[in-house]
Amino acid sequence: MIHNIPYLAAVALAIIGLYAVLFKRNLIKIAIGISILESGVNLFLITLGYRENAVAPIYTNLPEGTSIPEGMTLPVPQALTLTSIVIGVAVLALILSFAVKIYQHYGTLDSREVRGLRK
Amino acid sequence: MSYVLLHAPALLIAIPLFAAFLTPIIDRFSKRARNIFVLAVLIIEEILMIIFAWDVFTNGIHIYTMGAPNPTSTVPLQSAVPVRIVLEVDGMSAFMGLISTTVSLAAGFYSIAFVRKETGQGRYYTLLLLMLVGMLGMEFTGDMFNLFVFFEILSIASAALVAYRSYYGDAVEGAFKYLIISSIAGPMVLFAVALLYGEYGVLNIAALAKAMNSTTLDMIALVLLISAFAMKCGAVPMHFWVPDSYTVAPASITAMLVVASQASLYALFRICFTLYGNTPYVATSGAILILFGLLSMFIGVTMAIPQKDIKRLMSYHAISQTGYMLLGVGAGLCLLGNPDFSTYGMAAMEGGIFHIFNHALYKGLLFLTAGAIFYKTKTRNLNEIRGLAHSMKFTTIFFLIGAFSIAGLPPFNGFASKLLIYESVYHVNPILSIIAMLVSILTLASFMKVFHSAFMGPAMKDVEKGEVPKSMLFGMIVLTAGIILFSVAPGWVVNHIVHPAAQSLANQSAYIQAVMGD
Amino acid sequence: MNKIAILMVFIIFSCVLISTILTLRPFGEPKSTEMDDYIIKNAQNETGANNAVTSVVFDYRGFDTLGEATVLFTAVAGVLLVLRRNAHE
Amino acid sequence: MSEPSKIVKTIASIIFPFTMVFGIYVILHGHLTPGGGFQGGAIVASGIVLLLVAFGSAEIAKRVKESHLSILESAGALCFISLAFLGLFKTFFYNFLAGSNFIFGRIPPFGSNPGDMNTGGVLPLMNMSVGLKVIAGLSAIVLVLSLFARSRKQKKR
Amino acid sequence: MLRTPGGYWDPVIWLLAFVVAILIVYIIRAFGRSDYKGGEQTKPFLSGMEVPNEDALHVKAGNIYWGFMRALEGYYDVLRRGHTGIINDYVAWFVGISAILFVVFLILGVI
Repeated sequence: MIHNIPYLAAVALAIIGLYAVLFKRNLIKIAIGISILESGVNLFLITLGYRENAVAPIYTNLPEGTSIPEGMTLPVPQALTLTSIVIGVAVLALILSFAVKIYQHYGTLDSREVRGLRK
Repeated sequence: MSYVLLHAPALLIAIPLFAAFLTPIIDRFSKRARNIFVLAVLIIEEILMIIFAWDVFTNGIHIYTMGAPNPTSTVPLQSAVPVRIVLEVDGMSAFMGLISTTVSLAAGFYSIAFVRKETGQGRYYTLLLLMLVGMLGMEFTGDMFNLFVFFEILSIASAALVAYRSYYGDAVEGAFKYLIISSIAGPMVLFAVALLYGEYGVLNIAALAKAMNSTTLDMIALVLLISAFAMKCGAVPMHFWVPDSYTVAPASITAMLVVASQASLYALFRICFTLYGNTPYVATSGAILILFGLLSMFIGVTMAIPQKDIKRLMSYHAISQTGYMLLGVGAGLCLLGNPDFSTYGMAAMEGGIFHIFNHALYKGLLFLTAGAIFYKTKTRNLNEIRGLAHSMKFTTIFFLIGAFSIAGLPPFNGFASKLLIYESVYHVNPILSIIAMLVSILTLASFMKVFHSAFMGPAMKDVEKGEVPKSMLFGMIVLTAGIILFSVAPGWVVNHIVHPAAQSLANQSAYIQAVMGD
Repeated sequence: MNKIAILMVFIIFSCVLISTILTLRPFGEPKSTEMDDYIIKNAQNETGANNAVTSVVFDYRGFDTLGEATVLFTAVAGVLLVLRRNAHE
Repeated sequence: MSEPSKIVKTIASIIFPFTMVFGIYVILHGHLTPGGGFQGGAIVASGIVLLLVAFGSAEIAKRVKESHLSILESAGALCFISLAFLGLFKTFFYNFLAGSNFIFGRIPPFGSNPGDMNTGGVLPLMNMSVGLKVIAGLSAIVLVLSLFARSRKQKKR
Repeated sequence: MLRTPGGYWDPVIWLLAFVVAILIVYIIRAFGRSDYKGGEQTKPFLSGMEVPNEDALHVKAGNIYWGFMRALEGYYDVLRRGHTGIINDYVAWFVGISAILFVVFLILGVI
């Protein structure tokens, strides 16, 4: 139970981001919430890859007496996290450019005002 | 030829990707060359996809291991699980790939004239190709994380294209909503994938399905995946983004967005049938799909009737037609493993899956006609347009074909798939097929409303006479030809194209065995 | 009232997630690591790279990286498309 | 907003070369040490963003156009996917240089070793192309966003 | 020819039947008196009043199915209240559906 505090932290971070998306009316704050949510998921992903007192899976100047493979952290979650971080950056950039454009057209960033499509 | 077929899964994704990277460079030199290049790539995709799909339908699952010494060695010698990314193309994937390439071809031809007056066309075509890449990737991949990556590619490209007319405020608004929805669904999918990885240490769908021992965390992952993909395929009550983004996108992009939603639908089916195929959750998820389907059908069509914006009306119809697919395949998922699956369940799945292709064809055609109307009259408001049949003969005919087909009038293809769904779902519960027929009647009613107010009546004064340009007509003809073909030969299509797809979707052990061997 | 309903479903959602995430395997002791162990053992002689993570990123899961590069490319194209100047009014 | 002070500009122009060198080091040694194309590209792009902050977007836009940046990005992406295509005589993404005694073709001794630049097969090349792509892409995004904000401000006046 | 659980569906047969029906209708029509075709019979007749021009006769889209929507007014009010164009609500629906599905699956798992 107590061992799983890192998972708990990651999920809590994701939930904080989801809270921002649900209850904040400002589009920029929604974008911030989404990026927090993504960071939480990334943190969870990288948490899965850790092994008890292990080193990074890099052979350059590997400390002597490292047991292979038990002494090395899992490489795949790190690669996945790298991918999902870049995806998060891309999404964030596009969201922000949309927000800028919306502010240009509507003169506001309040999500209650940005509903010109409602019929 | 065999070499091409061997590498086809990778080539089908890589060729449009290469073309998408090349398009901005060609665009700097000549616009005309760029158009020809994009169209050539789309045609090559179509031809290659038809050949490849036929091979898959006849010879079964294709496996492609990225970066392995040979494409079929999925599991390395010293290991028991697949290490590299595996593309796995079975009947269902090939079926969806056919849909994606066909509609992309039509949309590409249509765009040539449709966006001629706009700026930033180079990036428009780049993103069009990237949408195709995203769809094909989602449909071909056999790896959960790879599915997520292509899901994001598809979402981002679609959102950017929805905002193509960024000088309209509501275009950017619809794109913003679409992107927020996608970027909520994306991390949820990734979270589910991370849960599965943390439990089983693999990412390959077949390996996961083999190792699956239905713990609570698997249930959590299943719920997150179902709700995320159901939201992305526009199932009520998570459909609100659909009208907003379909309405404001350029018509060709709206036709692509329909197929993009169906890629999410495919992912949903793949999760329920293959990944969770041998868990106790199957029946429950089938019931949930049926419930989504009923809500989507009924609320979608009833919301469509009062609409005054033609594309908004059609997008509500897209929601209600998605309900048919969810209903049919959900019924099949409910009956999975039952003795009478072979009789009714398979027929229900065939109906639902056949309806996916029909829906892509006629809904794409209807959106293209709506775009033609917008191209002529510069408005989407049905109150302001009338009497277009006087000047736009072909568009009227295409619209009528699409409307009859979506309303399920015989002898069009919509009727064939809906008949399969009615008859088979009746054995699950008679109420279901009664509601389905009622929805079909309401669909006809609301399309008669569109036909009457847009095409009937005296001609408009301030609209120049004449038909829309040739390339737009050709884009519509491509889809119309598909509808006619599927209408006259439904039996052949179901036996040779739809049945293998349904068979492969229902047959989980073959999917696992193709990757894991033994 | 509406806000309260949203708050309730949000609380249910987060409670389910937090309570079930604790049933995952203990932190730092991965259960089934065949794939990762295979990569750690064979990354050097298969890809010739000392850095196993890079060998995963560009060789074992290179297709993901291609998709990731495509995502970035897509986002750049989208931003340049949305914020393009002289979009005709 | 007022122009940044002389101190900021001087420090930025001093720091910028070091950022570049560090980023390129991270890119080139991606297959030996922590890092790679994306990380190094992000570092270099952060250096460019530093210049953008210090000298203002208009000053930078005089020297580099976003269209050039997008062409550069397409070139990087094309290099990357072409490297993947070259392996197609076996499979897509096949690491055809590893083990061959061509450039980057050496196989390091198993276990701990000081690290040899001439290893890794296509990985270093892919790192470089991805690094180029990320540099161009990120700086293009930041440049376009800042230019857009600036043009709107001028419209206000 | 498409086999369905309850029978079969063949568009060609359907088309033949359709053509036959059209022929029968045409034959029956041919029996009618020729002087009733065209002329006075086809003009619109508003109980002797002046017939307005075509533009006024064309029913606008907003007015079609007015009665239908009027009859189902309560239902449509509920739907319209659901369709707030606010992005936060869209996400809230997603979270709500996921929470409901969580509860459903957990209950079924316990049983």
